[in-house]
Amino acid sequence: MLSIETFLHVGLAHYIFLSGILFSFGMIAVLMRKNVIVMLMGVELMLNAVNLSFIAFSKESGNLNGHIMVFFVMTIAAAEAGVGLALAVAIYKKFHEVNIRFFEHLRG
Amino acid sequence: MGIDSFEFTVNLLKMIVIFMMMVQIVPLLVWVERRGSAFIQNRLGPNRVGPLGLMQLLADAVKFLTKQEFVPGRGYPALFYIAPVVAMIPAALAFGAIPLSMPVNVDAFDWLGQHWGPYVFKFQSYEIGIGIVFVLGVSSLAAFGVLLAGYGSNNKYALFGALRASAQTISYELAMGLAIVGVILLFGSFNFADIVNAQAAPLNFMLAGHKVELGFLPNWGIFFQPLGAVILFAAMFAETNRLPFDLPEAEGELVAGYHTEYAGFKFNMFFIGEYGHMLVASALMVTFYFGGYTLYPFLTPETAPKIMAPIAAMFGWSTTSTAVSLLGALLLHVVLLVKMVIFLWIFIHVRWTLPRFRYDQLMDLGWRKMLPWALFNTIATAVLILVMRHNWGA
Amino acid sequence: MWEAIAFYSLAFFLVFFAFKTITVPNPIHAALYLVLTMIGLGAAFFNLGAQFIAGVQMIVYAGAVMVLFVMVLMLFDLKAELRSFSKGLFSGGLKVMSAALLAGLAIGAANSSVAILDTQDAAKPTMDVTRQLGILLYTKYLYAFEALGILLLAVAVGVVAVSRIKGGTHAQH
Amino acid sequence: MNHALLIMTLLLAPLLGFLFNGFRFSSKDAYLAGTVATGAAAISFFCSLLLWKDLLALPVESRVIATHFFDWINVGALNVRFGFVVDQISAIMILVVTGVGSLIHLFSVGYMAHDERPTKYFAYLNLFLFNMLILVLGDNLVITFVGWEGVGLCSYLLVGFWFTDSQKASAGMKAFVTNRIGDAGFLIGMFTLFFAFGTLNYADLAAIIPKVPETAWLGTITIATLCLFLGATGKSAQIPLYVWLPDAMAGPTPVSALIHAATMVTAGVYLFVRMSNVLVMAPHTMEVIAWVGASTAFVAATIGVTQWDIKKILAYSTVSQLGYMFLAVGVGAFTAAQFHLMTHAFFKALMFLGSGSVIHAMHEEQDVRHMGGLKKYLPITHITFVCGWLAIIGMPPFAGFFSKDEILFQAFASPYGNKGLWALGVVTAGLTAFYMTRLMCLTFWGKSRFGHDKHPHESPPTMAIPLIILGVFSVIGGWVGIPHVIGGGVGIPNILEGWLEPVTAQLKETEVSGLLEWGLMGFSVAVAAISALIAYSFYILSPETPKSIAAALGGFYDAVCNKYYVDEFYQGWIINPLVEGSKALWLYIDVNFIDKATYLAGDLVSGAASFVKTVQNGKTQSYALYMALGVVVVMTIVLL
Repeated sequence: MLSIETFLHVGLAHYIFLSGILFSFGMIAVLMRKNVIVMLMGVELMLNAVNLSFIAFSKESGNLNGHIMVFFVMTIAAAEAGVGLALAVAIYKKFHEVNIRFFEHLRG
Repeated sequence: MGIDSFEFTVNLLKMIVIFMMMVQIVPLLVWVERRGSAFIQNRLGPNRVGPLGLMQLLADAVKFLTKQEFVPGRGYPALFYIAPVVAMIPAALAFGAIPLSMPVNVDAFDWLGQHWGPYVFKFQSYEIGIGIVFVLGVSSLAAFGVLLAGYGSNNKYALFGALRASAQTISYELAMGLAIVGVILLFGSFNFADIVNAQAAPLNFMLAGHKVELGFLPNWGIFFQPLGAVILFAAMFAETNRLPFDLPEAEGELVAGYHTEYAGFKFNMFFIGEYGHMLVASALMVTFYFGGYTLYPFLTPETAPKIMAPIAAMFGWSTTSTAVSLLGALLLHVVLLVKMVIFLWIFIHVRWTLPRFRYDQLMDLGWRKMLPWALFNTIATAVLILVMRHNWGA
Repeated sequence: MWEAIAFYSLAFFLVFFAFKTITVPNPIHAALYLVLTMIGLGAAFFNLGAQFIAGVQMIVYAGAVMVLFVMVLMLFDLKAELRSFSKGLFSGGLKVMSAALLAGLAIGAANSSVAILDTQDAAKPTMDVTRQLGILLYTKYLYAFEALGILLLAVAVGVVAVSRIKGGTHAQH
Repeated sequence: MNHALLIMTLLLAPLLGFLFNGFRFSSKDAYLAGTVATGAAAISFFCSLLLWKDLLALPVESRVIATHFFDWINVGALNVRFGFVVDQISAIMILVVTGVGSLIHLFSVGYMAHDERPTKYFAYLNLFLFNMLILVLGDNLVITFVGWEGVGLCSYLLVGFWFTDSQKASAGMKAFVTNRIGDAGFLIGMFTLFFAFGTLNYADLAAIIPKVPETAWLGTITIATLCLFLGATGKSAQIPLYVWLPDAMAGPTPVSALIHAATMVTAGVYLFVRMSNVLVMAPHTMEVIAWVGASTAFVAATIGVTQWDIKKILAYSTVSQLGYMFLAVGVGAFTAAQFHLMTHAFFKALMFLGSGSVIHAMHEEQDVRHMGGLKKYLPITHITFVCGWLAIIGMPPFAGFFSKDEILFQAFASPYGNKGLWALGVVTAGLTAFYMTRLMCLTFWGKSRFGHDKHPHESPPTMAIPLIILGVFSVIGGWVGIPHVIGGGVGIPNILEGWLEPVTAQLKETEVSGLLEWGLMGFSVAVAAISALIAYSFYILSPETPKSIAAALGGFYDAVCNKYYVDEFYQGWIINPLVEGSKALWLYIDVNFIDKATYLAGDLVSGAASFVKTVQNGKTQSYALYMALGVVVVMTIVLL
């Protein structure tokens, strides 16, 4: 099963594996980092990991729908980054720090 | 596809040569700038070292190389060291993607007891199908060099300069991209070579389904995109952080901006980056709007070898088709260089003529004047192309 | 062979940069590592034949989004954080575990779906891809594209509104 | 024009009018609101006319325009379509509703011009029109019930329109609550019918039920129709639920004219005309209806004699006339009931609007003791009021004569009728003539009794025009149903009878000699004329006589004057025991058992939650973790 050929012949599975690793890294950042901006970066990382798998699938299946999806994801990600940073700026203005624990105030 | 070792070697050499060329133009430009500024300001400028002060360059280089290396005490050494490199890379990468002349055809030949099949070498470091996107993408990384320098120095002035620079770069990138969209719409390609080749023809456009040709003018982008050209050129000034947009290094406010803490060779690299950007900007202007390396109707990829063939014969050089092709390519390269020099001189001339903007004026110009105009240009171009190419029942 | 070398070196750098992104205590360094990750991903896209997407990745992510991140971080002047991870050993372990599990499951699911993927004619000239992308974008996905435009407009307005907020119920002053 | 589209326009015009005015309810621009609302009503009326014209074009035996927009409820055996039907019955109804409705909208523009919330008023009025149209057009009981409840709501809203006056607000409440009792009966009747026959569609019911053998009092149909009749007593103000209607006069007068005289209160009558084929299978119900109708007519008329408030008099008159209609339904004279419904709509709307005009002129004065001699101040109102007066007391050839006479004749001659019912009807006719003449005398004739600070003035054209049109109809409206004995001789057919014949249940004609018919007719006219003359002599010639009679009657007069103490009876014997009993339940059962049980449940939940609530700690990242874990679980399940 796991012959040297499996490693040398780079295909879809390899890219998906890579994408999965990057995704989990992004997720760990979102779950564990305290800095809101680093959490946002984690989100970006997750989105990009997904983009990678989209492109890999697109190449494998030979149609361009994956590219289109990536295009849309990028747009959404840019929008999300903008909103996230604006929130971070708003929080920073009030607390002079961008720690996620300030969001605990939202508990009410 | 298979790349044999000859092709590989030539491509590698090509990269190195073009990079070196870019780097070597910089001292010349510095000299031009200094002499030019002196000329504009009615003084002499460097004139002691060597003829016309040309050796001043060498002296400068020695000075840069021998200066003391210096790292700010509470800065981030890694970032501090890497910043000049990061500042230079985008310019080099972008310059490498721009075609500097027509491709050189190499016929099949035997060498070292092996048969080497015919080649076509592009007169650029590497050919990327969607070169425009690549250049835009790479040059958008330029902001990082400045940001790293500003942050790595751990200096208030440097940081302010860096923030200003990056904000400015982002702001003007929009107008720049939109201006280029007009060109892309016009020529229908992301490829530099396609665009240049399209300009090596008589001025032609479609009118209600009929092709209109004006033989006495070349098919240059400037005739279709005057507004786009102006916007792109202005945005280029901002992208290169040169006067009148050199807020990041405004001496009066920020000492020397992001390179306050830099000296010696590292400072020199920033310099190379800036002048590299100027080169890229001039090359883009020429490629998009002024026919690139062609000069219809005199010098085009078709006519250049024919012109060079008798000249080569006259001087007794080799007249094989490979040699003629190479000579033709060099001729066209000279055409490009001449055009670029004109733009480089405009850069320099502007620097010593116009005063600096205030920061709010800069942002105002970028967002509230150039961006709307660029948008208008894009939309107008799209609509005009649609209307003019549409076959109105004819 | 070369393909494998390219992929593995790229993969190594990507994983390394991503790991550094999420572990370095200084958020600015994290952002810079993320820039490198983004550029690496652009290279991966290029490798996969998606040249246009690679270029857009450079322009949008590396050139715009990340510059924004870095700028904001520099404006805040955040220093390296002493405790950059949220506390709790157990919940931390749980988080890592769940992320790993999720990634594993996603990989598994994707891999198992590879078999049912209908592969069409795979080879296409590169220039054509960009053109096809444009045509697809303005025909089949036109409404989605327009909707995204409206979304971006709304976001632009929203961002300006949010970042201008002053005071509030939890303001400390 | 497409019929479905026409019906849709008919229905939606008032709804759109309601939405338009409803969304800008705070506007004080009465003219814009009134124009829109009146326009909507007029569009509906126009559609009704078109539908009526189309209906005429169809052959006599299949005069039905049915349409259904969608399946509304489809549960098990219950299939309710959102369907509407225009046939001979509903055509008359929509013409009356939208026609009279349009006129009253027009009248309201002038009447409500200086009100605080005119836009709200017109929105409600449009909503009422919409619901009323739903009620009469629905092709099954459920749709009718929707309209039934809708008009009840609008009635509540409009009766309590001046809700800042707590008395008026509570009048609205009373109307609503009383109607709820009836609605419960309606619902039970509906359930019973569905339980027994599996359908609620009028056409299906009419087709199924005549084939079902009916057994005496406890038969399904009898119970169902009795329950429906309870609903009808609520909506149409019959004994025992009539008490709300006189109080409902607290609303603006055009509302009283539209809702509480011309249209909504006749819904019960309409229901039974619509279900005539069902009703004839339950003779016991019909008997009950007939007696209830006749006694309501009589009781309300007696109360009417003693009232002093002009609107109260008209209200009791309405109750009394509705009693007549139910009497007609009870004796199987569905055509006559529908006929009287129509003519009553004309003349009673006219009289209410006339009273509105009077009240408007008298600056919100409603007591007839402070009026008198208004004839010279309000000539148009007076003339039209006279038309209404002659119509209601049944003077030939005014509208009321033909319809009332038809009912009395049927009460006498129909197989379901008997002489007792007839006698009650004739006495009521006499009483009607008496109290209406009394009203005329006190209001318009004789000497004026109001102070010099009041200067009555004729109403503006928007109010006068509806009066004139309704006045004309009060005269000629009855000519569509001229009896054979009169019309037959000169060749005028009874148009209405021919029109309604295919859709109402037909009873065996009892052969009655023309002479008897002439005699009955003459007798009732004579009774009415004599009592009118008596009233005239009492209140114009010798104003002291009524007082002495009242004094002579003593306690009985007081009882009548206080509406037989019915309200007090309800208060003392139904409402108070209920309230006291509920209080006892509350203080003992509720506090001791139910509350404790709910507290216990709450404590249990919060106790259990104190463990779980640590999960909800406000830490965003924990939430993200739960999300991730959830995805993990779901993906695991999917993949395994």
